[in-house]
Amino acid sequence: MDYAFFPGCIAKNVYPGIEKATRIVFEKMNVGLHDYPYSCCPPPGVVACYDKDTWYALGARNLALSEPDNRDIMTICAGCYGTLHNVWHELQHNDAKRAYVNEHLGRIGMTYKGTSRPIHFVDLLDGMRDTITQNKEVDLDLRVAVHYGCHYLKPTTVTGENSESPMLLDEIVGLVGCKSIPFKDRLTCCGAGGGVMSGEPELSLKIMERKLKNIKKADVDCIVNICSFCHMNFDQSQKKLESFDIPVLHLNQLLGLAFGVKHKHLGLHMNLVSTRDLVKKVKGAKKGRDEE
Amino acid sequence: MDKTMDDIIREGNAYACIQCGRCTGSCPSGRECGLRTRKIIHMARVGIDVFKTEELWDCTTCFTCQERCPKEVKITDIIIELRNLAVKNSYYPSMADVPKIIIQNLYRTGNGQPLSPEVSKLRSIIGLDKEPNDIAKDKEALADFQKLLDGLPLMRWGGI
Amino acid sequence: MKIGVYVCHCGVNISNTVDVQKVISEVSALPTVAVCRDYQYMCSDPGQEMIAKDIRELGLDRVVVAACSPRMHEPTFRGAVEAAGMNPYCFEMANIREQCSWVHEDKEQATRKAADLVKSSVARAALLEPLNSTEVPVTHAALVIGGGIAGIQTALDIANSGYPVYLVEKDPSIGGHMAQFDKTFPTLDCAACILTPKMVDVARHPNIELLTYSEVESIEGSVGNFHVRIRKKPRYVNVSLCTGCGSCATACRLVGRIPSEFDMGLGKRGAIYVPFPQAVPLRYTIDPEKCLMLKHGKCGTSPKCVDACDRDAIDFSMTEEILEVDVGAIVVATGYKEFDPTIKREYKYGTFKNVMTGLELERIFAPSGPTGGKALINGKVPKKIVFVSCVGSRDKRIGNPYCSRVCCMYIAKQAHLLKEKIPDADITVMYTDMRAFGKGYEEFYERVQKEGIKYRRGNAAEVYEEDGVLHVRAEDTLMGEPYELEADLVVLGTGLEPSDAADAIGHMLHLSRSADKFFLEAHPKLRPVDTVIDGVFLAGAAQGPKDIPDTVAQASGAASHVVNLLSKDVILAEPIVAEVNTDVCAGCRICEILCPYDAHAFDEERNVMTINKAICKGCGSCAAACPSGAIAMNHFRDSQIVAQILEVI
Amino acid sequence: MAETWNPKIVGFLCNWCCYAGADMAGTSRMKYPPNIRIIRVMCSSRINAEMVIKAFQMGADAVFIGGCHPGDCHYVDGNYRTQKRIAVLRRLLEHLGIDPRRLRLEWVSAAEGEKFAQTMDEFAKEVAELGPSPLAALQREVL
Ligand SMILES: Cc1cc2nc3c(=O)[nH]c(=O)nc-3n(C[C@H](O)[C@H](O)[C@H](O)COP(=O)(O)OP(=O)(O)OC[C@H]3O[C@@H](n4cnc5c(N)ncnc54)[C@H](O)[C@@H]3O)c2cc1C
Ligand SMILES: Cc1cc2nc3c(=O)[nH]c(=O)nc-3n(C[C@H](O)[C@H](O)[C@H](O)COP(=O)(O)OP(=O)(O)OC[C@H]3O[C@@H](n4cnc5c(N)ncnc54)[C@H](O)[C@@H]3O)c2cc1C
Ligand code: SF4
Ligand code: SF4
Ligand code: SF4
Ligand code: SF4
Ligand code: SF4
Ligand code: SF4
Ligand code: SF4
Ligand code: SF4
Repeated sequence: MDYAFFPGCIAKNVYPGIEKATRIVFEKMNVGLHDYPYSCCPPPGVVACYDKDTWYALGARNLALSEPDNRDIMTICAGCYGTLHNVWHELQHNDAKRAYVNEHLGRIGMTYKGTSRPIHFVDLLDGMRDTITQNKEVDLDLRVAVHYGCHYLKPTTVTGENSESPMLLDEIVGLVGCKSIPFKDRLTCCGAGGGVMSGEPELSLKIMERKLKNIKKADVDCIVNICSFCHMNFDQSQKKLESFDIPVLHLNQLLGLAFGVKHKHLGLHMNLVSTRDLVKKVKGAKKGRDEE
Repeated sequence: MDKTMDDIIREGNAYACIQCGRCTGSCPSGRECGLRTRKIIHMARVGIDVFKTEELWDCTTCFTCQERCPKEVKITDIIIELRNLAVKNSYYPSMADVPKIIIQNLYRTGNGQPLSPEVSKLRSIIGLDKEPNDIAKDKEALADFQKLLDGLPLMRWGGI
Repeated sequence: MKIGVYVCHCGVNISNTVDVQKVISEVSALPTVAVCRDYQYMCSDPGQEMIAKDIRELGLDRVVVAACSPRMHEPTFRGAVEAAGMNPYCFEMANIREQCSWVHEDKEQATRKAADLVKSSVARAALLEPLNSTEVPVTHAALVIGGGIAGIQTALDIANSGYPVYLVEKDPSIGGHMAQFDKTFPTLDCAACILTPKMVDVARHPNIELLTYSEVESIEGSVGNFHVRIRKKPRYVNVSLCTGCGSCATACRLVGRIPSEFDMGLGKRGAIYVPFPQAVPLRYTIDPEKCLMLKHGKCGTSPKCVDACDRDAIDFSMTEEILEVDVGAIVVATGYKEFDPTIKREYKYGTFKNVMTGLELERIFAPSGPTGGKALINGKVPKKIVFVSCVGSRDKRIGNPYCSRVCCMYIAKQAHLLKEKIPDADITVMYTDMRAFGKGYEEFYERVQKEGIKYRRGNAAEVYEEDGVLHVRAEDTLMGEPYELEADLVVLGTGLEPSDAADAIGHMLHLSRSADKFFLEAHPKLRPVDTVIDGVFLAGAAQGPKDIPDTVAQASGAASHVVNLLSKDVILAEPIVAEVNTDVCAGCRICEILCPYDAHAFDEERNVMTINKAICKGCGSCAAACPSGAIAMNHFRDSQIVAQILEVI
Repeated sequence: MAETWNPKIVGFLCNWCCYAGADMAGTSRMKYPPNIRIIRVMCSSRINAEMVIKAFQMGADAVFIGGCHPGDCHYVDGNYRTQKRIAVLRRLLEHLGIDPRRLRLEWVSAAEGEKFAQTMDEFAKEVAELGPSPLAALQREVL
């Protein structure tokens, strides 16, 4: 299997541990990831909210890059996925928009065909459950709070997901020995999207605070997300709020731990909220296994 | 392809709204601020210039309301369109200013969130290339990208 | 050939879009047209008289009326020309309203089209041939499908007029949904008190043959003469021996182990059961899916039910029976099913036990229900109760855009009943709009509010649970404030959908469905109990969501249509049938296999095909296929159709 | 031709479903372009190749046939036969140099006024794009 790899700007330029973890984990699972001169998705909360047509055109440029190689595009962020998948979906149906986009891409000698599909990596993992189990070296035995991310699930008319009671992520963390702990309002937004985190940080923080309170009540070892943007919000907000210290892991970092990768290679130490205790706990688990 | 209020109401099914309030009840943002999703839709369909209201910018575009609307009002899509309309009419409140920086970054580096020297160092510590293998590195691609952006409406409306 | 053409204005419905004078002047020029007039309302008495007068005075031999759809007024005008002495099949109609003036805006083009349509009708009229209807005898009996309050009322009304009725109900007892209720809005009569006597009347009525636990297998024939096959499922209890004493049920090895359908799964029954104590017929039935004897051939050392039955009524060797009956008319009263709210996941029905549907709560009120009528929800008396309206109705997302019409009122009823049983309960109704449009309904709504039920406008967005307590989230849309309520019971005001079991019936009878998937009536205002299939009528919620008063009114309406039909000894069968010209027929037998009714019979001796007029329904399929052109499809002959084609191009 | 060309569509509609659906479009006052001229038949299976070809020969730009949805045919399965016949007929039309898209078969129920109006809209547009039927042009020349 081969994919064009769309890391997105947060995983590249803010939390590179996520990019690294993804590369390691997918290499272990024998999935080839290929780089392209991608721009950022562009961000739905900013570009789409300012001018949707620009959003379509820039999104289409990214989508078109791997078309000559016939590669689908793997994203590791719900925001990137939201942009690329929505753009792809719209251009699939809307001929006028497609013509518009191609008119502009034509100016730089590109065309958009729609032959490369964006895929969220969790959907990819869904079909690789056996591979995950085969690569598992450590049974993590953690209590985790999973966070799906709005734009991975919704709008369902585009994503085709079940937005009210999804189980996929819960099942995947289960494969590496983690227990997904239910908590109140587990599916609500983290508060980052729509330009709110940058435009109205206080509002964003309030939404996040409520969310963190609910997670804290569930008494978990860490938060697991499938979106670099949510990841950044969870990690940075806890520092701002000061009253929380729940480690935040992107699913690929969690998988990395389970695959026996050293936490430093996964960039866990770069999080603002310390992951030290968590890493200790996992090491303990590994030791326990080794001694068996 | 500029849309009028009328287009937005029609394409988003806003006329069908029965004011059930399921949208506001679902809204994670409205719980913390003055955003009343139902009211936005109502104002739109009765012809009030709702794009002028600041609450429009409180939405996190989480799509929960749109998912639950029994009348298939494309609420979040409408909110995004209304924001577009606001921008086109230079009607964005101060909170919409910060994203401008993001747009500037986007133009300059191809990324809304550009690479900082600190993170570049961190990248090499964990064994990644100092600079990501993306548009920021590929000068030719970046020039094309800027050319593309130059001809797109964002640059007109974004006020940059 | 003298053709009279009459163009109707239909008030202004036609003349607003179609230039009637222009059509007249074009049509008048046709050589076959003897007279061409227009009139405000052709279907009115003076309009019809105008035609009759021309037939008598000008000796017209064909008449064309350009007006509304022939599906509306063809019978009216056929009657009018016949009364004036003309063969009714020499009449032709051009549809310039439904298919022209109402659907087009450009006056010039609509006028052009109307003129084309009228000319095409004139061309066709010139080639029409007088036809004579044949008389067919009417079987003086009726079939009613579905034994809810609709079917019960229809069957009783027909039977009381003296005609035999077969009432077929798929379940072991009649009564339908109404039997599940304790009280009914808005008067709060006890449902059993008003329903049970009717059920007993049905069972005792000499003119009613009650066929419970039975399903219709097939229906053939047409108005006046339907041939129906009914499958009686085996009850494994001999109903003529069983006295309904219930000794078997208490003895059954599985007693109290099987969720009772009638109690919405809240109560339990055994493998041998009656759905409810007032069941009609009060005869026991063994559930073949559950009974140990029927499933495994063994129930302990000996079946306890058999041991308990003094009357030796239990008979495991019973098999299904097919009953064949002939009837002249059919009433479809298959009712509704409750919307399954599992797909509205945000309400967590199926996840949290204290989220219930309306129908489930009905069983809680019933003295014969799972709690003996006590307001106990999962063993506890609820104190904080939230009702949610419009669940599964007015909801395009799940494909039910319609209002279910009864939930606003049953919510009011249930809120009242809960308040009566739990006076200190805090009850809130979250609603979108309050629809209380029936007689006494608004008054009932006010009464319930006076009793302290809080109505808060704005519907529930979602339900969640925290520390074992349910919370309902909503916006009070009048205040414009989101809020949350704690609840120990959430009742979903689930809407109505057509019964699944109605699908097969619909196909057998070729009934159309409206967009809401309920059966389509012949006309939404003027023929709400007829279907487009002659001799087939609708009653109750099968036609659309409705409450009991409307159901009963429609049921009586359907019965009167049936009686009207059965009171005739003969009806006229349309002579629109296919005929073989045996001089031309080459004997290839291609037509034979095409006929869905086996109307063809091959004459071996003469090597030609013949068609039985009484069987042919006039689809014209065989005529279209005959390579020799030997089959004439009366009233839709090749020449007639081709003449129309020539005129419209 | 001096006047602007307007596609001419001949419609054959079965009495029970499609014709009733067309009536429903009218009762609901839905608007569609006035190109179609409807001829009512009892069942869509009454239509044979001769009638369709006749329509094209006489100058129709397109032919529309409307019947009941599968399973809903008033005459049990007339619509299946129609479907089969139309498939054969399409090939025949191609042979005659008529774009088979000019012959459209659609199932419309008595309740589907909206579908009927929409179909008319679409079909009129499609035929307009296809331009005048070559046979119709021939017919005009002869006249
Ligand atoms: C929770 C709830 C509360 C309500 N409370 C009230 C109230 O208080 N007052 C009021 O006026 N209305 C009330 N209604 C509405 C009321 O239930 C209906 O008006 C009424 O039941 C309709 O009667 P029906 O005979 O048409 O249908 P049904 O009651 O559904 O009866 C149909 C019958 O046909 C049978 N059947 C179905 N298909 C077949 C088949 N193929 N062959 C043989 N048999 C078949 C079924 O088994 C059933 O017995 C309430 C509805 C609900 C959901
Ligand atoms: C403004 C308005 C608009 C409406 N629009 C619609 C609509 O679009 N669709 C719809 O479905 N419904 C509509 N309705 C409702 C509709 O009018 C009624 O459903 C319908 O007219 C009732 O018919 P009826 O025969 O019972 O009563 P009526 O139409 O009132 O007929 C009663 C007849 O009895 C006669 N009469 C009365 N007393 C006596 C007596 N003592 N002796 C002899 N004759 C007597 C009267 O003169 C009258 O002719 C509308 C109602 C209103 C007020
Ligand atoms: S959920 Fe939909 S119908 Fe209800 S108030 Fe909101 S927009 Fe209107
Ligand atoms: S999309 Fe916006 S308005 Fe809708 S629920 Fe989410 S935050 Fe609220
Ligand atoms: S014990 Fe016998 S008679 Fe009594 S109810 Fe059962 S089957 Fe009927
Ligand atoms: S055979 Fe056994 S299981 Fe079946 S009804 Fe009798 S006692 Fe019950
Ligand atoms: S009757 Fe009331 S609760 Fe039921 S669908 Fe209509 S408005 Fe909603
Ligand atoms: S009184 Fe008339 S207007 Fe008012 S709610 Fe009833 S039907 Fe509607
Ligand atoms: S298809 Fe025509 S020729 Fe052949 S048997 Fe039938 S009627 Fe005779
Ligand atoms: S017209 Fe139809 S029903 Fe009549 S004989 Fe021919 S195929 Fe049979």
